Amino acid sequence: MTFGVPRWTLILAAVGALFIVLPIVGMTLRVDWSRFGALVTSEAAVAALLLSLRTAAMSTVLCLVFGVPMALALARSRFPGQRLVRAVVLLPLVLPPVVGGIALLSTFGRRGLLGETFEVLGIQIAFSTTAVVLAQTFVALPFLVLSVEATLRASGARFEAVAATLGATPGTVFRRVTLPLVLPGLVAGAVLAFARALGEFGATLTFAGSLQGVTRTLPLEIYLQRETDADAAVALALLLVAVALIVMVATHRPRGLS
Amino acid sequence: MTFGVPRWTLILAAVGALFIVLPIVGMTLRVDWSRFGALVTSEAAVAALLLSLRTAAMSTVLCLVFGVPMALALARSRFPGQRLVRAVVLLPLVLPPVVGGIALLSTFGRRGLLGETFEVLGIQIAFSTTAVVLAQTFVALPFLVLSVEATLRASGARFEAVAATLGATPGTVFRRVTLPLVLPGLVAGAVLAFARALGEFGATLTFAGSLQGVTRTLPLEIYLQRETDADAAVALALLLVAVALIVMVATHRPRGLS
Amino acid sequence: MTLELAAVMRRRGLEVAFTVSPGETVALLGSNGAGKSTVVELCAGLLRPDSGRATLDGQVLFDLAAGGAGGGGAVRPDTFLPPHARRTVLLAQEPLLFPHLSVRDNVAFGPRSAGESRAASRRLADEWLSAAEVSELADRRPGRLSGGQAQRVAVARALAASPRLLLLDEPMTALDVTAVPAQRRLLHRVLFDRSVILVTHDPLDALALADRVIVLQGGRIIEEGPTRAVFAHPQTEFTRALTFGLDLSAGPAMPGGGPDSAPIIGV
Amino acid sequence: MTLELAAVMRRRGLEVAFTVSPGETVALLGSNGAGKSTVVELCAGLLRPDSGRATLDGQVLFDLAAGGAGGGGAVRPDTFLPPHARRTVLLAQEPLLFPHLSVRDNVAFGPRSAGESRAASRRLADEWLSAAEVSELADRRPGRLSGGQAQRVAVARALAASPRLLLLDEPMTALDVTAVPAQRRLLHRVLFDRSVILVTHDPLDALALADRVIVLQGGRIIEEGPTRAVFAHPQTEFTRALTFGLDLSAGPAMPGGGPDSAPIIGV
Amino acid sequence: AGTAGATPGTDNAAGQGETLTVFAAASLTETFTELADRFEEANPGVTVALNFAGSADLVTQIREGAPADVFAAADRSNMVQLSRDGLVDGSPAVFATNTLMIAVPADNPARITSFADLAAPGVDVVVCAPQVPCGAALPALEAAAGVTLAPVSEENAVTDVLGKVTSGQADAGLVYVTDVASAGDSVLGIPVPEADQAVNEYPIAVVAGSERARLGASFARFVTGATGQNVLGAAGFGAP
Ligand SMILES: Nc1ncnc2c1ncn2[C@@H]1O[C@H](COP(=O)(O)OP(=O)(O)OP(=O)(O)O)[C@@H](O)[C@H]1O
Ligand SMILES: Nc1ncnc2c1ncn2[C@@H]1O[C@H](COP(=O)(O)OP(=O)(O)OP(=O)(O)O)[C@@H](O)[C@H]1O
Ligand SMILES: [Mg+2]
Ligand SMILES: [Mg+2]
Repeated sequence: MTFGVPRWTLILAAVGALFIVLPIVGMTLRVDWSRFGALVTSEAAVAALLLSLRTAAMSTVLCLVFGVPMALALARSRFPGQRLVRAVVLLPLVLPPVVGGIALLSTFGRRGLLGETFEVLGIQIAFSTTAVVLAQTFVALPFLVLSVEATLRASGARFEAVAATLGATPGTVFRRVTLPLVLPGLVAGAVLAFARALGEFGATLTFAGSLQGVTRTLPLEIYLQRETDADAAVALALLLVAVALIVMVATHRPRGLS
Repeated sequence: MTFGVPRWTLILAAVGALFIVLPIVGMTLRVDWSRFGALVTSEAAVAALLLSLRTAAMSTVLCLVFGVPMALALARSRFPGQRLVRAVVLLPLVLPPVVGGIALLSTFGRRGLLGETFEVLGIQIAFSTTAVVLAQTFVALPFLVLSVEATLRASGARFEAVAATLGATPGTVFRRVTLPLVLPGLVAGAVLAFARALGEFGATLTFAGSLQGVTRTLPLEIYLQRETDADAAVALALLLVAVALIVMVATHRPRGLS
Repeated sequence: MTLELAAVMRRRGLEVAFTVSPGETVALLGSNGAGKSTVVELCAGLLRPDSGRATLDGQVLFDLAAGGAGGGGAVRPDTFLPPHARRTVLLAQEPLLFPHLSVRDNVAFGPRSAGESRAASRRLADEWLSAAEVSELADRRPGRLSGGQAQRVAVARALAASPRLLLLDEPMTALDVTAVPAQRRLLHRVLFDRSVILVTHDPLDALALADRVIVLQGGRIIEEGPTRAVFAHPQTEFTRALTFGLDLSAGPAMPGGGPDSAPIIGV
Repeated sequence: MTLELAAVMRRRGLEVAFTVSPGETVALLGSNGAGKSTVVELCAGLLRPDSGRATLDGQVLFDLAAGGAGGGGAVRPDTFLPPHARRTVLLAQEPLLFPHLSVRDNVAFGPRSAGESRAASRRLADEWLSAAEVSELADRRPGRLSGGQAQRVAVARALAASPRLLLLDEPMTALDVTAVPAQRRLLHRVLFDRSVILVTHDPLDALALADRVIVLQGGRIIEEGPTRAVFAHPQTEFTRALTFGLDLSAGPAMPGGGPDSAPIIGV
Repeated sequence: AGTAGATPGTDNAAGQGETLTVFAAASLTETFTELADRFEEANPGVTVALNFAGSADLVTQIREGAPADVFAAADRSNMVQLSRDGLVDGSPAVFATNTLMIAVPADNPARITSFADLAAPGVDVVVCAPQVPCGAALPALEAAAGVTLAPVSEENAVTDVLGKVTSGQADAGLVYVTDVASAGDSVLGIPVPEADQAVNEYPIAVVAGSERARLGASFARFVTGATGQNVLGAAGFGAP
C-alpha cells in the first residue's frame, strides 16, 4: 500500500503521459498501411534493422563493461574533480547530433588524436561497423552510468559493509552483494542504453558514414527515405518504435528494495 | 568507507571516462581560437543561445510539473498496462531526430489530431517558440521520469507509511516526506532534462522550424553554420558544451540516503 | 475510544478477534513470529487483512468481506480507512526516523500533520524530547544517533502525535538499564488514560503498564485476561515460561518500585 | 587471539584503550550513546579512528598517527586493514540481512567468503540455523521475517563466519522470553573458546557470558574488571543502577540455571 | 534579415512592417542571408524572416501548414512534390545551378587528379546517396565518365560528404562547386569535365495561400534578377 500519492498528481501524470502517447499515436495514424508490409520488408529496411540490432547490442555490452565501473567509482569513491568528471561524462547527452560525430572524428578519425595510433596498429575504424558501435557507445554510455550510479547511491553501502565484516573481499562484495542489489537499476540502464543506441543518428552519420549493410542503421535509413518518400520514413520509424517497445516491455522491470 | 570497489574496476572506469573525455578534448583542440570570441558573440549566436536557455528552462519546468507525478504513478501505484505505459513514456528516447518532429506535427500541427481544436481556439503552436518548448519537453520528459522513478523505488515507501500513521494526509506526505527524500534524484533528473532540452535538434527543426530569434536554438544554429563554416559550428558547439557543463557542475549533486 | 477488531490475514497465518476498552492498556505477548507486529500494523492501516472488521469508537477502520479484495457480489461495499484518517499512531519495531528532518522536526511531525502551527509543534516536540530525556539531541539528524538514542526519539515522536489509539511495538528495545525505569514511568503517565496496545517481550513491562494481556501463538489468541490473573495462574506453556521466576506475591508492580516489590526472572 | 586496542575518535567523543585475551569474553556496558557500538565498529574496520593502534594476534588492524589521516611527516606510515582482511565478525545493532539472499544463503555468506564450497557452506548454514532454532525459515527471504526471527538469523550468520574476534552488538534484542535462555546457551557454547566483545544492556547476559566487563560513559572507560567482582562491588553510579536488585549471593549464573540460582532485577 | 521577435504569419498593414517568410534550403544559408538584407534595404519596412533546413524538411513543414511565403529548394524534385500537392503558386523559376566537383583534403593524400582515380583500389570515396539531390546526379556523371565508383559511404547531405573530406576521414568526395568554394583552403577542388552532363537546378516559387503573394513574387524576381545573380555567382553558383 502507498500513502504519498495525492489524487491531483494523477491528473498531471495522465496529461504528461498523453503528451507523449498522442504524438506516437498520431504518427501511427499517418502510416499508409497498404504499403507498410512492403516498406518494412524491403532489402534496405531489413539490412538496416539487422545492423541496428547488432550494433546496439554490442554497444550495450560495451556500456555495461565500462559503465558499471564508472558508476561504481562515481558513487562509491571520492577523488578530486569528481563533480567535473561526472559532468563531463554526461556531456554526450547534450551534444546535438553531428557535434558528437565531429568530436569522435577529432579523436578516433584518421587524423584524430588516436587515429594514427590505430592506423599503425592496423585497426581501421573509418567507415566500418566498428565506428557505428563506437558512436552508439559514446551517446549511450551516460545513460547507463547515470541509472546505475543513482541506484548505487540509493541502495547505500550498508550491506557492502556487512559483507566486508563477514570476510568478503572487494571482488566478492561486488559480485555477490553490490551487483545483485543494483540489478534493477542495471537492467533499466542497459535497456535505456540499448534504446539510445538504437535511435542514434547524428554521431553515426558524421563519424561512421552511411553505407547499406555496413554503417547505415535504421535511423539513417529513415532519414534517407524521407528525402524521397515521407510515408516510407514514417513506416520505418514505426518499425523502430515497435522494436524498442518490445525490448523495453520484455526487459524493463525495475523493482524496489522492499 | 567503501568495501565493494575491486581495484580492476577502476581501470575499466578510467578507460570508459577517457572514451568520453578524449573526444570532447579533441573537439576543443579543433577550435580556431583566434576567431572564437567573434564567432560566439555574433548576433545570431547570442540570439540562439538566449533562445536555447529560455526554452530549455521552460521545458525543464514543464518536465517537473508533469514528470514528477508520472514517476510517482509509475513507482507507487499499480494499474493494468503499467509496463506498456512505462515503455511508451520512454519512446522519445529512441526516436531519431525528425521522426519525433513528425510525430509532434501529426498531433499538434495544423493538420494534426489536436491541431484543428487549437486552431479554433486561435492557438498556433507549430513553428512558434511554444513549439520549441513542446519539442524539447517531448524529448526531455523521459529523462526526468526515469530518474525520479528510480529514486522513488530505491528509497522505498517505508517512511511514507510512517508519516501516514502519524496522521499526515497524502498531500502532506508528498510535500514533507516523499519530495525531500527524492530531492537528489529530482535535481539530477531536472539537470538531465535541461541538458537534453538544450541539445534538442531534430524534433525542433521539423516541428518548430528554424527562424532566428523565434525557433532557431543553438543546436539548429550549429547545424546551419556547418553548411558554410565548419569551424564556426565547432566553436558554437563548444559554447553549448560549456553552458551545459556549468549548469551540471553547479547543480548536479546526487547524494545517497545514508 | 473502544477498539473492536476481528481480522483474518492468511499470508501471515493470522486470525484474531479482541476488544480494547477506553483507557485500557493491553499487552500483546507471544513468541517471535507469533503475529504481534502484524496485529498492530493491521490496526494502524499499514496492512490490509483478507477479511474482517474493525471499529474505533464506532468509526469503521476496515470492513472487508470474506470474498477477498473488492469481492463482486457483496451488498456491503468494502471499507478500508487509510492510516492518516485513523488517528492511531504506531511506534514500529524499527525506529524509522525521517532521515531528512532533525530530531526535533521528527517529533514535531505528528502535531504539524494534525494542524498545529510550526511554533506550537516545536514547543510540543521539545516537551516530549525532555520527557524522553533526549533534549540535548534535538538539533541532530537521525543518522548521527546511537541505537538507543534513536529508539527514545521514536517513542517521543509516537507519543507527541496524541492519537486515539496508541500502538507500541517493543518500545523499550535498545534502551539502557538506567533509562528503562524512567521510560516506564513516562509510558505509565502517558498510557494512563488512553487506549493502548503494547507489544513486549518483557513480563515486567506488561506488569507495570498493562491492564490486560493477550497472548498470541501461531497467529491465534491462546490466552487472555487481566495481567495479574494471567501471570498468577498461567494456563499455557508460553506464559509459564514468561512468568517463571516472577514473584507476584508482592504488591502491584509499579514504576520506580523498590527492590522489595521486585519480581524475579530466571536466566 | 589477543586484541590490543587504543583509539581516539573525536567526532564521537571516544578515547579508549583495552585488551581482550585469547578466549576471553568481554562485556561492553554503558548507557545509550556511551560509545559501545563505536568501539566494536572500530574493531571491525567500519570506522576509522583519528589516531590509535590496534593489533589482533600481533597483526596490525590499524596504526594511525595523531597527525590525522595520511599525516605528513610521520616516519611510520599509516596502516588501516580493511574489514574483510581482519577476520573479525560484527553482529551489528540492526540485523541488516542481505535482502536478495535467502535466509540460508545469508548464513552461508561468511563460510562462502572464507572459501568453503557451496555445498559445505550450506551445510554449515543449516547447522547454525538449527542451533539458533530457526531451521524452518531457511528458504525465506529476509523481507518476510518478523523482527525477532531476523535477529536470530543475524546471530546465526555472525557465528557461522567463525572469526578470530567476534563482535556482538546487543545480540539478544527483540528475542522472545522463551528464546532468550536457549540463545544464551548457544552463545555460551560458542563464545567459550573465542575472543569476544559483547555489547549488552542486560546484566544477566554479562553475568552468564562475560569473563570481564568494561563500562563506558561519554566515550571513556569508567570501570573495568572481572564480571562478578564489578557487579559485587559496583564503583560507579551506572553499575550500581545496573546491578540494583541483582542478587549475587547465589552460585555463578549459568544458562539454564534453575530458579534458585536466579538473580533479581528491580523494575 | 530575421529579426529577433519577428512573428511569422502576423498580417501587418501592407507595405509598412510587413514580414516575408522565406523557406530556403540549408545550402543557401549564406547567400540568402545576404540577399534578404539587400531586399530589406531595397524595400523599407519589409522584414525577411528566413527558415533554413534540408529541402525535404521544408517540404514537410509546408505540407503541415507552416507559414511560408516563398520556397527556395536545392533541387527540382522537392519543388515538384510540393506543386503536386497544389502548394505552389504559379510556376517555379530556376534561379541557380550547381555542378559536382571532386573535393580532396588539402594535402591530397591519395593523389587524386581525375574522376577515374576515384575508382582506384584503396581510395576511400564518399558520395551523396541517390535519394538526395547531390547524389541524384551521380549516375549520369558515372555514365558520362565511364567510371563506376565503389563509395565507402553514401551520405544524406552534401555537408556530410564535405565534413568527411575536411576531417581527412575520406580521401575524396563528390560535392558541389559552391561547397569547395566555401570550404576555403581546407579542401582542394578538382574539376570533373563531365560534370556539366549532370547539372543541379535550384527553383524558387511563391507558396500557395500566401497572404503576401505579391511581395513573395517580388522577392523571387529579386533573386532571379541582377542583384541575386551577382550574390549567387560570387558564391560559386552557376547561372540558370
Ligand atoms: N513481510 C512479511 N511477509 C510475509 N510474512 C511475514 C512478513 N513479516 C512477517 N511475516 C511472518 O508472519 C508471521 C508473523 O510475523 P510478525 O512480524 O507479526 O511476528 P511478531 O509476533 O511481531 O514477532 P517478533 O516478536 O519476532 O517481532 C511470522 O511467521 C513471520 O515470519
Ligand atoms: N553516525 C554517527 N555520526 C556521528 N555521531 C554518532 C553517529 N552515531 C552515533 N553517534 C554519536 O556517538 C556517540 C556514541 O554512539 P554509539 O552508537 O557508539 O553509542 P552506543 O554506546 O552504542 O549507544 P546505544 O546503547 O544507544 O546503542 C553518541 O553520542 C552518538 O550520538
Ligand atoms: Mg514483531
Ligand atoms: Mg549501540
